[in-house]
Amino acid sequence: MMTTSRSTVGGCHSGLKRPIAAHCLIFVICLAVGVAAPGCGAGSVAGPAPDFEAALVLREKLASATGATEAGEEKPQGTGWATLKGRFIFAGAPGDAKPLIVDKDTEVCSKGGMKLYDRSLMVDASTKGLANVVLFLRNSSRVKEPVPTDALVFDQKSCEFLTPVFAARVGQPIDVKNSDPIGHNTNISGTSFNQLIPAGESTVFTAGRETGLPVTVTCNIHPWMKAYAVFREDGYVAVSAPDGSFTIPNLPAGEPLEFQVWHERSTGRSGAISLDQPELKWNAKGRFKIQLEEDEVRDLGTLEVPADAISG
Amino acid sequence: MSTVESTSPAVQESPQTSVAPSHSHAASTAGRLSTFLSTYVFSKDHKVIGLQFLFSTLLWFLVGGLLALAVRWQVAWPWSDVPVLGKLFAQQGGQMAPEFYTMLFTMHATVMIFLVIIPILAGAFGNFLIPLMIGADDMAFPTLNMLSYWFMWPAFIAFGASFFVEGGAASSGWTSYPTLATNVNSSPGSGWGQTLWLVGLTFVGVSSMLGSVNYMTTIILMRAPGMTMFRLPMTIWAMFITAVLQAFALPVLTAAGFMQLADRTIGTGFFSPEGNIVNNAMAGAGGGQPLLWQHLFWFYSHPAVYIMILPAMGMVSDILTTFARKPLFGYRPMVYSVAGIAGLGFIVWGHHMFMSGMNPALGVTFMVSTMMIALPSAVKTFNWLGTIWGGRIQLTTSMLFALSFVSMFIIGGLSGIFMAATPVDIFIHDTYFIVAHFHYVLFAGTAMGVWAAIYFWFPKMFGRTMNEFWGKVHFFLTFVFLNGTFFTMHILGAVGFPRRLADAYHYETFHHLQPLNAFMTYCAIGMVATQIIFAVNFFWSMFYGPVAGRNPWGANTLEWTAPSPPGHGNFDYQPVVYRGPYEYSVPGIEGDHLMQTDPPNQAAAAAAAAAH
Amino acid sequence: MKRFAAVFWSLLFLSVPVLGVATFIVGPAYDIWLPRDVSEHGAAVDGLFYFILALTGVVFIATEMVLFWFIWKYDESKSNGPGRYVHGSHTLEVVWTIIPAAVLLFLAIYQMNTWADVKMRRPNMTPTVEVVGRQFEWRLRYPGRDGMLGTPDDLHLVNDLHLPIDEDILIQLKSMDVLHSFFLPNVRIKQDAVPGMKIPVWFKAREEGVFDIVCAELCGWGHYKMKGRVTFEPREAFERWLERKYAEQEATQPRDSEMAMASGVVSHPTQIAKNQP
Amino acid sequence: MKMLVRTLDMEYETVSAFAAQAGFKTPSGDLIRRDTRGHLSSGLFPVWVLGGVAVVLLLLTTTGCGKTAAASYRLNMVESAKQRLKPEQEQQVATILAALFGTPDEPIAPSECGLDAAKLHLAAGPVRSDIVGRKNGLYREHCAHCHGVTGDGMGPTAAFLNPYPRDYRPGVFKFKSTERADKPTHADLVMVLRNGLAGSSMPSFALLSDAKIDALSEYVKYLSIRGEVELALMRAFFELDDEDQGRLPEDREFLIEEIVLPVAEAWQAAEDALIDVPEMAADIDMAASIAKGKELFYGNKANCVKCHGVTGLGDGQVNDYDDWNKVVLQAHKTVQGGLEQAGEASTWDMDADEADEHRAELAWLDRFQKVLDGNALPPRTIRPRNLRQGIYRGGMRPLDLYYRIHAGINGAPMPAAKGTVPPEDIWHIVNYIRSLPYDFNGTLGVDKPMVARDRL
Repeated sequence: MMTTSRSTVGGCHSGLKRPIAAHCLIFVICLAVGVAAPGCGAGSVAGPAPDFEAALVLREKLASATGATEAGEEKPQGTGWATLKGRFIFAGAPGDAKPLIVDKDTEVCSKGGMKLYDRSLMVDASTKGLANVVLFLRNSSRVKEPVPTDALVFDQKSCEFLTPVFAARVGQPIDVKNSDPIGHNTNISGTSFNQLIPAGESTVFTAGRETGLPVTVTCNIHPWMKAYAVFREDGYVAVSAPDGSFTIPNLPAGEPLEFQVWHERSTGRSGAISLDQPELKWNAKGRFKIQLEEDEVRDLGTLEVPADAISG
Repeated sequence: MSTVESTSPAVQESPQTSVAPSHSHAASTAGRLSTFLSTYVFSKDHKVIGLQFLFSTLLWFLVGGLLALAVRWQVAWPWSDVPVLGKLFAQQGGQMAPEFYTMLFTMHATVMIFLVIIPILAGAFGNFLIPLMIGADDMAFPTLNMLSYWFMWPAFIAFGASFFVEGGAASSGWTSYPTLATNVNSSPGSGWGQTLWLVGLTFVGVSSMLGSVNYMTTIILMRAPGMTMFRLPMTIWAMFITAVLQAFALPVLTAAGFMQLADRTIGTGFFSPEGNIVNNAMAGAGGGQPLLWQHLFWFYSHPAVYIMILPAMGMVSDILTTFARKPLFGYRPMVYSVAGIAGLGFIVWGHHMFMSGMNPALGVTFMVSTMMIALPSAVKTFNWLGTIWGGRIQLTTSMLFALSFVSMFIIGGLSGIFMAATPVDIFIHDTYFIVAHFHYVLFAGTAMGVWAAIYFWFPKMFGRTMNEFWGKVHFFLTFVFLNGTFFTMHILGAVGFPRRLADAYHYETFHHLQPLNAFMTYCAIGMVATQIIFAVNFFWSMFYGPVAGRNPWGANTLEWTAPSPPGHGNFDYQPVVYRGPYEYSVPGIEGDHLMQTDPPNQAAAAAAAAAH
Repeated sequence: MKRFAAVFWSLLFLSVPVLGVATFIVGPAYDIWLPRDVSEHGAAVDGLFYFILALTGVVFIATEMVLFWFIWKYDESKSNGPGRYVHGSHTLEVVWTIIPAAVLLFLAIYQMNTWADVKMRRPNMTPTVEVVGRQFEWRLRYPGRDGMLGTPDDLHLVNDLHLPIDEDILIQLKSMDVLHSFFLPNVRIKQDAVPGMKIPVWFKAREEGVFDIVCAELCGWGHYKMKGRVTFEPREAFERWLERKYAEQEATQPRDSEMAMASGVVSHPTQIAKNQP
Repeated sequence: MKMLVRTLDMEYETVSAFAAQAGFKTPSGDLIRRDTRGHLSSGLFPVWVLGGVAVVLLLLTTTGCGKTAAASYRLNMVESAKQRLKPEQEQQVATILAALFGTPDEPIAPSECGLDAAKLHLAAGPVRSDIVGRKNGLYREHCAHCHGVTGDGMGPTAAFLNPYPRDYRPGVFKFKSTERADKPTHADLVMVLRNGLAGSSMPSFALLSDAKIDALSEYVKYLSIRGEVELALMRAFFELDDEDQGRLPEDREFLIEEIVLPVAEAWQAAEDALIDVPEMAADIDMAASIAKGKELFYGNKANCVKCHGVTGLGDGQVNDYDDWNKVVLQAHKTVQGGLEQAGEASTWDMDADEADEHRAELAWLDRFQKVLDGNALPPRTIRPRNLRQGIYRGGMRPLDLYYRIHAGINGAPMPAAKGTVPPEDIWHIVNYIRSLPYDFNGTLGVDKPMVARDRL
């Protein structure tokens, strides 16, 4: 009797165990999959955690060190002044400039079917000169010219900034003009300058500090308007002319100089132009080193910017 | 067990042909697999389906309970470092974000209501018990029955997966009121989470619908010879009425669900008014009315409240009579009151909306009907008391749970009257008072009833009885922690402590309530921990419990004439019914009860005549 | 031994009514009870609450005691013979159907009047203030001097509601985005704000004080932080406050608003409503 | 019939059962095998269950009750990727920041910043929920879930808000009483906390005590300064000379004087860089002023119409971005462009180090893409304010509107009228704007007031 009963029970048990097992398992699997799923999703990239021991040490160091700065090794001081010149040309084919989409104030901005073109890459057809390359001295030990007090005019006409790239000295007044019959605003990024310029009026802007690499100048009312500005303490900065030529006079002579080269469309990091010029130690950050003799006028000749250095 | 002897030894323990396994031996592995699938996974046997429902729902019960704990944690110690979950918010220093909290309580309610209570009553016990108790060998539509289970799986997956989609699971409350739920931009969980929620809801609806059709047909058409409607046990009556309720209420919710889905996905405007802007994003077409959803939703969800309690009432009635060794007190009034609850259940939905901006005049009518629906519940309670009066009470675990069901249902029922009284509802609406109320009905009520039923029918399910000692420990701890958690919510509500607040303590009115909430959370943790005892007892007894006979409790109803567990086809002989289900302590017979199948008996007849 | 078990269990069930009642006694002792009520209709609401509490309390205690008594008395270990063989009693059924029915109906009718006062008998006046629920703040709009909403002299504020006492107040309740619920625990007022609807809310405050405005309808992730504050003060103080706020809103000079700020916003109210049983 | 069959079954079963007991092999042999199999697995199964329970408990006790990792600051990965910092360089930045500004739980600041340590302590750290007494961790209770523990505007809730919560790290704040280029004053921050930003998700915290608002403002300043220093440090790598070997000098001269001081001074300078607001003429004829304002609004001088639209509904210029969104937008362009270019280039016609360079480039672009997806919110356009609703983020006082028009809105496209539009004209515009939400029939008076279109 007992066996039969147990056999029955056992038999039917094997019947009822599987649903249990099946269910627990299926269920667990579903949950597991669910848990795994978000893991595959785009998680945030975690940077390295701070090294707290080192942090504490550094905190001590900063606390102990007085305001007095430990004397850095003296940079070799030269005397007199020199000039640097050269010419950028573009090896590739520039292609023809794209027309900009002008959808506002067309009665002014595209008067008589006039078109505005993208000016981010300007190459002189005959000389292949590459315009609007910015070149400036990174650190200067001395400056010859004082900051000019006469305003540098930065004008906009028929919904276009007249100068695609302009350089100014810190503290030099810039007369931001609007020669259009309509209102504009001029928004110089990184400087918090964003000013309404009524038709035919102007306002004065004075850069408070250096910008490092050039910054964008835009007009929020007319989104297609764009230019670049670079502000330097010592005005040792040049923007290459339509034929690609540039000249920086009055550079401190007799000491190592380091220049930064930049172009709007450069594929280098943050727009740096780096050329293959070993003797100038031209590096990937778009910098080259040079030393000039007193009253020397150094001509770097034609500096060829390869096609793939400019984004298509 | 003095009662075991009373079952006739002739039929004791006759083994069953359990069809599938015998096949599975002859067959190849592949064949074995297919038989395995057809027998245990895609089985059409109502018992296997019932157990499938049981296990799935119990697992979700675990999930829902853990969600509840997370909610309680935040309520008791807001913004503090959360155990386990804290790992998810390491960057936040382990504190949960408010939208995560809203997601937690939304999904706690959703899981508990749609994936636990409704399916465990109708699905698990309905399936397992109906054919057995009416003497049928299976459901009317076995395939439909199977589908009703497998339609739950898309719902399981939808709800389960919604935790991991962008923005997390639905977080606009289980009522998902517009425009919070309809406007995709109104909260993180109103994105994919809400959509999945609606999808899951639809599948639960379909599943219940298939089930209810099946139950009605089966109960009407497949009763054993002699089993008249008024010889049906209360369980079956309750299941029958429940099925009717579902059949008539569900379509409304399903339709409403699709309307909300349309509002969210194709820009219709059933529920959002003209130019409704949330989080600076425009809603769809507009021209809709947020209250419409509330009406549609509660038109289903109020009957659903009874869908969630009636079967428990039925099962408790049967358990009480069995262990009181006494006929059910007022069988017919009980039946009528169930029917009455069902009827009134359709015209009281508005009492969820007294403060919703619905016309106050409507509030008055709904108040009256709501007051009236308290009546049948009262009648049932009195009859239960009448049933144990003068009985010969055997305090088994199952009986203890059944008694606690009565005790707790009294509390839940009475606290309902506060909400029904519109002026009082002005103050306690959406406070912890209502939380206490429905937890007393649904947890302290239904869940206790379910435990009673599990302990009671476990032998029939697995052929072995659960461990009584650990069963009682489980009962005691659950009972204590349960009241510790939920009774205190009443006075919390009396202060006006609102529901669904991630941190209420910055209100001067409530800031002194934190210690009380901490106490409740401790109890809640204890309550969930206690269920480990149950889980172990459950699985252990399934294999090592003492072997039960066909009728370990000496009960009367038909399932106890079948073997434990019944094989395919349930009965080894066609049961014939001669009397009602509650013939206990019949004077002048040997043994103290007459099963429904026992042949006619003079003494019994005489006693019955005398009694009436 | 079995008897001991039975005693134990019946006492467990006895503990329900005992501790239940105890809770409702201890709660108030620790301020865990109805918050102080300063409204005119509040008394009626609380009265009903207490009435129902008493009624249900009696039923609760009675039924639970009966349950306990039956378990104690009719446990099989006391072996007082077999169970009674009764199938019910028609008279009893009738009795315990009729009596509750009567009581419940009485309850329903008894409180209609209060309900009507709070929600149906709207005072005939222009709104004192417009309250607009928005994720997650209460935006307030006072009509200003001309008494008309929607004119340039409206006063716009957030979360800081001031109202005069001892006079009818009509609030025009709106919602910008999702459902909110305007809940004044100390005024026994609660009303959902529904997008697309203008819902009137009225009451009369009897006492001065500073109280919470709570959002009682889930309105999104920030539901919990949708906290407002209502200050009830005499008419003239209220007027003065309005003037000051208006001055601040119209400020054309920093100093104006500084002045207003200094005298104006009560950032941490000194007299916060303590809950008194 | 059915009944008969069943009885037969039963008999067969009983017989075979007896046979089984007696050890005979039954024709089908079901029972015996079923029996053994049943018992084998029944022996294993509970072990599995109990094992499961044990594992769960273990999980709860170990991971659960152990404290989770302390909150940490996130590095500005977008800037780091933009500057192509190497891991060791990121490490250095993180370490320097930890040295200068501590952790979210113990914030400190160089004395040069002039921040009040007590206030920071009140605002920082985890929420310590002592309900009756003072409450610490204010920032994490009220702000962190939107603005992020780091103040990067990327808390868990941020992605769903429109507009996004402010990222403090660039140190740019929109609504202030100072000139466009200047920092906000402490009072400005307090103002925003008090009134919230109408029309955005920034709620009003007016009900917090003065002390708490004060502490929070101080903490916002702290996070902002910290973020600006972080940016400065990361950008400094580009300015390094070759002989520095890509490592920032860790001395006072560089860290404090060059990096921290400029930031700190800017914040201190703000306190007395207030815009001085000229009186609006007391006897101003409102109607005339509004008319004048309208003229300016549409005219070429103030030119408001160009962005705020002919109807004033803010539909004139709908596809412009805030500066911080422009940064992300630009980064996306860079990555896309880079990937295209890299796609064109083929490694066949490269020599070894060119190929390495190429691979390095690709790796960088790939990481950058990941950073943009995971550490930045997708850019959202900023629309000009709809002036018909009477909802002004920076406050509705005439004074606030004057500030906005005079100085523009820093970080947003809104330009400054200062210098080119005379103050009295600005007042006219203010009056006109304040009339926009109402139907204004040209004349005013008690009998015919302006009436609002229903706003909500």
